[in-house]
Amino acid sequence: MFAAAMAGVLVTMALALVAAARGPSVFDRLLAINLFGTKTVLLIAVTGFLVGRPEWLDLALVYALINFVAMIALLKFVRFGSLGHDDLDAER
Amino acid sequence: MGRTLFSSLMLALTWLAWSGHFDARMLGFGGASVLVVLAITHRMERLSGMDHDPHVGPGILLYVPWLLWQIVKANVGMARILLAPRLLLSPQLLRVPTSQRSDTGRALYANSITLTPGTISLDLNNSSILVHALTLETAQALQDGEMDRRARRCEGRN
Amino acid sequence: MGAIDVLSWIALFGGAFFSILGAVGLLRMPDFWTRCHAAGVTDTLGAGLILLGLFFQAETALVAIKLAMILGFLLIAGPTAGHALYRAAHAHGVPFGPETEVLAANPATASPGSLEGEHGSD
Amino acid sequence: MAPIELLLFAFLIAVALLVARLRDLLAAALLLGIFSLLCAGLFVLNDAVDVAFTEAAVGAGVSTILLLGTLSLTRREEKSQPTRWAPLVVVFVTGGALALGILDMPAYGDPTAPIHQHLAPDYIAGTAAEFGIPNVVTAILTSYRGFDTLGETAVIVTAAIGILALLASGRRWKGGAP
Repeated sequence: MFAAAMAGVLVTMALALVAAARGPSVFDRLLAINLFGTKTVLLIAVTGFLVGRPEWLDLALVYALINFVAMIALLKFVRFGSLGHDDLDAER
Repeated sequence: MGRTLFSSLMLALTWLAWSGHFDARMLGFGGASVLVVLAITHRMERLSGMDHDPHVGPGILLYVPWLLWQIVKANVGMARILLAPRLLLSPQLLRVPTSQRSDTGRALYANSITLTPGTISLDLNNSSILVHALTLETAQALQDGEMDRRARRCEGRN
Repeated sequence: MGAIDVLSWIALFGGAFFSILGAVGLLRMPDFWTRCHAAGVTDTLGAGLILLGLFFQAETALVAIKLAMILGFLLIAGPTAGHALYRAAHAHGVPFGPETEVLAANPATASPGSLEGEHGSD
Repeated sequence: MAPIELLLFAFLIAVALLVARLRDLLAAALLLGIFSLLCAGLFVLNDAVDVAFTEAAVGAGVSTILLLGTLSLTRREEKSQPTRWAPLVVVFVTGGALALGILDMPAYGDPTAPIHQHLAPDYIAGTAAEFGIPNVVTAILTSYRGFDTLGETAVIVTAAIGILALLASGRRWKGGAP
């Protein structure tokens, strides 16, 4: 049962990889990478249940948090061309 | 004051749920963590001036189940589009008005739009949200404004 | 096999199905903006149903609470990150598909022409 | 367990080849985030949960951001260069030497390996009694090998300060230019 869900997650990851490789724009890749991150969270959670280690859910949550923060940082860079505040203020 | 108490209660409960240890020393670590988070949040609120936003009220308890049902319905619609041998798309770009009074209410509405597949929010200002819809039907469903009304009812009073 | 197990099977299979469906959509859709909708399918019902299936199998209340919190976080952070992405892409002028229609705003509440210049603003 | 690991390794190799082939450096930096997430997943499958934590935070989070910071100082496109074979030979020789070194190590999960005979039982028995902390790895890192960790932390802080100084000075220089 968990193996079926895991297979689904792995197939999704593979397809997301193809989408990330294909692009063509940076935003297409970011979309695929964001999807891949969510799937990693699910993969860890499902694997935890599969091998009888539900404590791994803690890890899954940390991954979700990191994925979110990394995504926002990436977008900030892509949008403003740097991580500094100078450009942000210029935008306003 | 009430909000500080509420946040510390929620933080403590969250900490307990994730730790699962209840001896005195670990509880002490947890209490210290809650205090640190509260201090940081307090400082952030002072810096960003977000302190007086009313956040959400009890109406959210009715809104979430309704939203989850909308998400399921929208997903089934998306499945129908994606499984068809030919993609029948009629992408729409539209601006929907918002009637929420607070930033939190507008964020809730915009997030709900993005959460239901078939519509995504691209940009928002004080009175409207720019939405991209995959088909004409999803765009029209949004223009009915039911989600807007329901999101408005979730806003808390302050 | 109890009723809970059956529910779990249904949820996990449904989750895997919607998850793959969204990824397939990611590859099938013609342009960036339509792909975003496909990604939404994976992030909402795909992730939601898989976590629900695990929820039915949780042996302790603590595990169940953690699963619910992960789902809650994904449902709040997902669209937030998504909106940041769409906003950045829009500001960058990622082109809309050729058949995209600009739907007239609700005439009672919006000023006419408020949608003009949406294409590739900034 | 093995099929999942094999699949993740296959993904890992695919991402690595893709990164090597891409000329768009921004896209390559983004894909390295996926590489880190995959590594972290593999660490989790091998029960190295704490290492996975670090890999996810540092690999997918911090180092991506540092790479982006670096990219903001340079250009987004890699210059195309003629293929050179010497680096490939160096990589293969180094990799071969490392693989030879691994052959000498005890098999993965071998209960008769020295680490499972001497240190590990001691740590496991001592942690709860001596520190009252539920996580054995935490006890090892912060108490049994406390000075080691202190040194590592000093190194990392120094590196972080150095990188931030480099990036910050570059930005000021860029901003000051007309």
